Amino acid sequence: MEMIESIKPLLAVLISVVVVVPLIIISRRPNTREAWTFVAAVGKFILVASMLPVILDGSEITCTVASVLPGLDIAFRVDAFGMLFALVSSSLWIVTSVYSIGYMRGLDEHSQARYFSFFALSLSATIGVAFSANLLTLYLFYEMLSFATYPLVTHHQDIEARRSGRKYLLYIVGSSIALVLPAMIITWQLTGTLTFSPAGILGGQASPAVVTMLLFFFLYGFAKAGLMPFHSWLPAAMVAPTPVSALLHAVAVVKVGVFCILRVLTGVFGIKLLADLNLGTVVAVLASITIITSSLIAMSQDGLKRRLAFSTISQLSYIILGAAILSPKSMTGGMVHIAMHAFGKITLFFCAGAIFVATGKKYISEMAGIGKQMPITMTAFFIGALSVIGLPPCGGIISKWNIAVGTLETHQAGFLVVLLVSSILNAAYFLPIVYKAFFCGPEETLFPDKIKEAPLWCVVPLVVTAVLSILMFIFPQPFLTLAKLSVGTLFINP
Amino acid sequence: MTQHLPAIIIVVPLLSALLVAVFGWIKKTICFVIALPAMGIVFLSSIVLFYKVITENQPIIYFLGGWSPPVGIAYNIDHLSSLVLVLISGVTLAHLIATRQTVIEEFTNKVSAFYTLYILFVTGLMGIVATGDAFNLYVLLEIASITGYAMIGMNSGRAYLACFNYIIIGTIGACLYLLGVGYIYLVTGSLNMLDIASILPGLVDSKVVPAAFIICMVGLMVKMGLFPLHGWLPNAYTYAPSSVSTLMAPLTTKVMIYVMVRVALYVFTPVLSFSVIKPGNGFTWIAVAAIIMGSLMALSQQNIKKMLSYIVIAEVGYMVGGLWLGNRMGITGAILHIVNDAVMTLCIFLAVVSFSSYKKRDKLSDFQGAFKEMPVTAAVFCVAAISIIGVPPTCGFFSKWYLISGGLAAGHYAFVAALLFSSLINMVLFFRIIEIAYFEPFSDHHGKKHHVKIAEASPGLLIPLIIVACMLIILGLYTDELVTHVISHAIPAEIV
Amino acid sequence: MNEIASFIIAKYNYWIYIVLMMIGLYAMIVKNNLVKKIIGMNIFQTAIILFYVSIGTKRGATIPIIYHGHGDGSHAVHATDYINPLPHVLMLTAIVVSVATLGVALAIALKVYRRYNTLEEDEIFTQIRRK
Amino acid sequence: MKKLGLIIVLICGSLMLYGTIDFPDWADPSSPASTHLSPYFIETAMHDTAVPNIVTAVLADYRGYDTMFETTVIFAAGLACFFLLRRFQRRAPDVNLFRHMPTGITLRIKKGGKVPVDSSEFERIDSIWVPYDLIIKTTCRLLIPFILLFALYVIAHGHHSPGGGFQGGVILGAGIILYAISHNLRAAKARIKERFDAYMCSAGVFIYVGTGVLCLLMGANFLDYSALAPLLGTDPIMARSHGILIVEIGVGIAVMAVMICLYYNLSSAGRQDEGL
Repeated sequence: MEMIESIKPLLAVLISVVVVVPLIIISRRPNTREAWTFVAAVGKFILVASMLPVILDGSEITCTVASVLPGLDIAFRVDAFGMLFALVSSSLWIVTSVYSIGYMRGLDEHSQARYFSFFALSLSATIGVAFSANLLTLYLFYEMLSFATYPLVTHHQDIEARRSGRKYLLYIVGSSIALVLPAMIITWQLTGTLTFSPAGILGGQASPAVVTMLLFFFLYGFAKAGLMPFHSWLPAAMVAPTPVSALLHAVAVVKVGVFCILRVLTGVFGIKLLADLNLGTVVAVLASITIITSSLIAMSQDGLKRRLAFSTISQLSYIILGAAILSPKSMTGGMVHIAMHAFGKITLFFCAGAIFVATGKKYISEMAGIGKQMPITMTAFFIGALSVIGLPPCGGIISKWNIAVGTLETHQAGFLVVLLVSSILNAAYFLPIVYKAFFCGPEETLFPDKIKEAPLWCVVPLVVTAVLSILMFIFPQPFLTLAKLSVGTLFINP
Repeated sequence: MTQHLPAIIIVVPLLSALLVAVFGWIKKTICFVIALPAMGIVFLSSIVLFYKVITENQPIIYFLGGWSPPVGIAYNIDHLSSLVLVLISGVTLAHLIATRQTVIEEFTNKVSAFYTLYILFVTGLMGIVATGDAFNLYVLLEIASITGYAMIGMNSGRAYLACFNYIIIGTIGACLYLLGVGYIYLVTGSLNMLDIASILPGLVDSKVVPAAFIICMVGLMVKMGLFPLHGWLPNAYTYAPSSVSTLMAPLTTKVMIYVMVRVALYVFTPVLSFSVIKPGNGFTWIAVAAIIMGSLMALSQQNIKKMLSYIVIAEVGYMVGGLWLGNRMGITGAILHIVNDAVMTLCIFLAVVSFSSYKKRDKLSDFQGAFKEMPVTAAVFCVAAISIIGVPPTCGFFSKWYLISGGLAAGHYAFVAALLFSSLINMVLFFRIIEIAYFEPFSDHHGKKHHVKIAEASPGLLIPLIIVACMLIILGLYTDELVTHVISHAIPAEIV
Repeated sequence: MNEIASFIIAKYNYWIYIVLMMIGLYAMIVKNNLVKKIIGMNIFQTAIILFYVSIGTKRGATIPIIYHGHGDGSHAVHATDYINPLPHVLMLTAIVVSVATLGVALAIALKVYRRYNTLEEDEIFTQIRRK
Repeated sequence: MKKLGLIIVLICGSLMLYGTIDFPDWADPSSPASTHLSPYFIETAMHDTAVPNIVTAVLADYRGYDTMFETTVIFAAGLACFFLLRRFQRRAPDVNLFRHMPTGITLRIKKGGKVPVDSSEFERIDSIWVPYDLIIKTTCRLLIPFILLFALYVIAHGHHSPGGGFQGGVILGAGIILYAISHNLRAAKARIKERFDAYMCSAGVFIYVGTGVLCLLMGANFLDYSALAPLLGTDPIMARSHGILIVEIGVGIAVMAVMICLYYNLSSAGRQDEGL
């Protein structure tokens, strides 16, 4: 495997930090300001995409920024898995920027300059996590993301926002300081390094008890992954403006949590160690509990965004489950699910936002017959729901299929049942919404039979993501290849 | 002239203090004009000294009066002291520039006396750090203390009583240190630190040495405000004039911890401190108590300065605990935290001063709307808060990293737990303020545009504030250099 | 018994300084009146000065001023003839410091008095609490 | 509180008593304190500095740096007192007392009243005034010159007998304070004005520091008086002796001025109008 030294990862991270300066300076002129956001988003995507060919060749790109502690650097390393995640988030940022403009202007929100600045910062942190070469860098950007998203979550600055912001920080920063930080330092003390390696660094360095303890510290410390019982910040964070929920709480923030857990499982513990100590099953059981429980909770939620949030919690655990089964197939499925779920779920959130902008409705019970007023939005919603449930012709099926095959390969059919049950549950809480929106009787409908969509800025992005969800069923290769590449390095010596 | 730099860092401020005292009678504004270049020279000289020590990799020893030790007094500027010298002079310079306006407001017709005391205070601290003589240290300690008492007592209201308690308790502390030095003198006959360090290991059986050690340490603990002996600190810092507490909070306790490190490692030598007398475990437990109690007390405060004072008490626990873990990691963490905590404390106290520059903001509830009115100060405040919480890449994270590593290496899990606990409490503390400043006063959010007039502090205060905030991140990123080139040389080789 | 007595007598200077110091400490902790606290502080400092000066003494020696006549440069000086000068030097400094501290402490006490019209600590506290 | 204090004191005391077990006996000539450094001072001080009083030699030369800061401490204390207490107020006191000296009649003049101008016949007296002070005044007037003269002797003869800058300075200050007590604060302030006193404080310390800086400029280490030999026209050893005298004078001035400053401010609670 070839290592290429390049400054590109650093640039990809920094571009959206740098753009904050003009954003603040010209905060009075909205058009120029949003042009800058666009420049940053597109620039970031181009930078990330330009590294794709190299990665697909099987090489890796490295970049050491600074040496902060003896033997411990702030360094970037772009591998296939990181690339996959960076590609998803940077491409979705472009779409979300468009959507943000429509949403924020449509509702005439306050402090838009602050909103776009912190959005840019959050994306920097996300890409930073994706490209981290070691645990310290990962932790740095993880915390940066926590603080950068706080003003976004609490954008409304009212009492409810404050309460949610409190919960958000307490769970996310609290768990990372209390659990990840000591776990990281213990790892460093045991091994003398924090650099991720495909074979893991803890193997043979620590007693099983310590390894198990560290595993739990990391698993629950990265609370952004929403593993129960550290999940309740996510529904609370839904007070944020919808674009924030869409990109951050369906893609960036929560996926960062899952990404971190996957990175730690593969890069710090290593597949072999987990398999030897049978820890994969433990993680898989924990993930399964989360999957089923949160699906059940989702069914009882009336707030559309809250239902989506619980759905997200359950879907995140799919990814962890995929990794924890410890078979190449399911690992691939887990990684690809990051992408598939991202496109599907962001569509759903965009739809929720579009409904709110157009009609001001937040609750599912108020949405009977809305398909007549907003056919495009609700069609997109249907596609997104299909993707999340895991039905063709949408991308979600590909990842779920892979995970399912993995469970059979390793003779852990119990988890297959979990997958099937949860898929049924997914269908049970998504499809009635769609059904009621389109097929309710005329006496039930709450909306006039007249097409009135949300502003174009809002509708175009959700159409784009819905179309992408379908395309990814047909052309899953980019993500699938990346995931396979990554898994290939991990399972070299199983 | 460079060989005389150790004298210059003391003589220049001393002379400038006298000039301020004389010319300040004639013209008030001249005080700052004299003080600024003097502190500038001190800062530059300290940097040159620091550079020399690092490049030559050996301590600079300066014979005052031309008498070689142990007969005369010598300045012993090694890696540790040159680092702290740069820290003190840098912090002072930033503080001097930042508080120019505040001083004129707070001490209308006593500006000259204030600046004289101010410079003498800093001279005392510089001397404490530079000196290689145990008794000379006491004299300089008293200079710093007496000027400190005077500056604290200058506020109206409860400051008098706070200051009176500080005098009584501070004097006990200094006297105990003096007594400890007397004990050492009794058994060694010497006052020079290097000389004492060469004699003491031969006296391991004597009961006087542990007695001297304990007395010295208790004296220093009183002076630094370690938990059960911290009574004077919160009131003194809270009720002092803000231009004084912003200087004393970053420097006094940190310099006292420096003295503790110096006495433990270079007077009593690591052999005695960590193997023969072995107070380490007990002291670390005291530090654990300090961290927890400091954090909890901070949580119950409504006055911002008092809250910050209790955080200072908790931070003292960090450093003392790190030192007495007795391993290289912990001591590195303690020394690193001296530097980082001084800058962090300066930054957060200056930010509070800046917040109060138009409207008096003492209570937490006074911070309503502060973020809208003063966005730059708010940003700096957040950076400082994040550093105190201990989030990378700010410097607070890296010293905490070393302290936790040291705690784990020593197997002192309670200390590690206390550090993490205090980080979490700090997060609660600061986000409580940030919430008030950011959310309140509440309004209906949708569509309503807030038009709050931006009323930032003067550039004279703001620019040093921003520089200090940047330093928090720069220090964090250069931790590696600092540790490998400076701190690792500052710790005696026999400590592993 | 005899041994203990001789032990006590041989080190009597230390017992005295400790007793004195504890009196000072007691006054500082317990006394209610600020001036009494200051007096306690002074006793405390004096005890330490006494300790230092007492360790400078030497049996059969005189004060450290060398006996000499004019033009008598060859006079040999024996260290055993003169007491140790160093503690005296140090204590000159310590005395000055204690005077300085005393001055500042009195100034602060005066300010306290001017504000609260009393020097009793408990009365001051009740005044503070009343506000 | 009392019991707690007693317990603390007893614990501290017993710990300290325990610590003294290994102490050398009283006046033991072979204790480390008497054998390590002090023989060097005793045997070579005369040779090094030509000062027979070893305490002076050690104080102002070997450990001259300590002494410089000692002077600074005193300076800082005076300044601190001034800083804390001094109240500049232009407002005149409510009631002034004036005495017509030939007759001894006291006039009580309220604020805004007409103040007697002829100062040769009237003098202002303090509101808390001790009726008759002729004996005290006269005795002090006779004593003070001798006190001051003795103080100068103590400073100058510090090389050969117990004495030196601190002792002499305190006696000098005591002379002035005696004058202030026997007359009143305004009389003393008429002789030594506040500003002049402040300058003296600074000047005293400045003499000390300046001597050190002069040594620095002559190329030697700070406070190495032997470098002053070319300026003083003597050999380096005598230069040390003279250097010690110079700094002792500086100390004397500073201590005197600070004593006066402390008295002025403490006795009048910072108003410097009526004392005690």
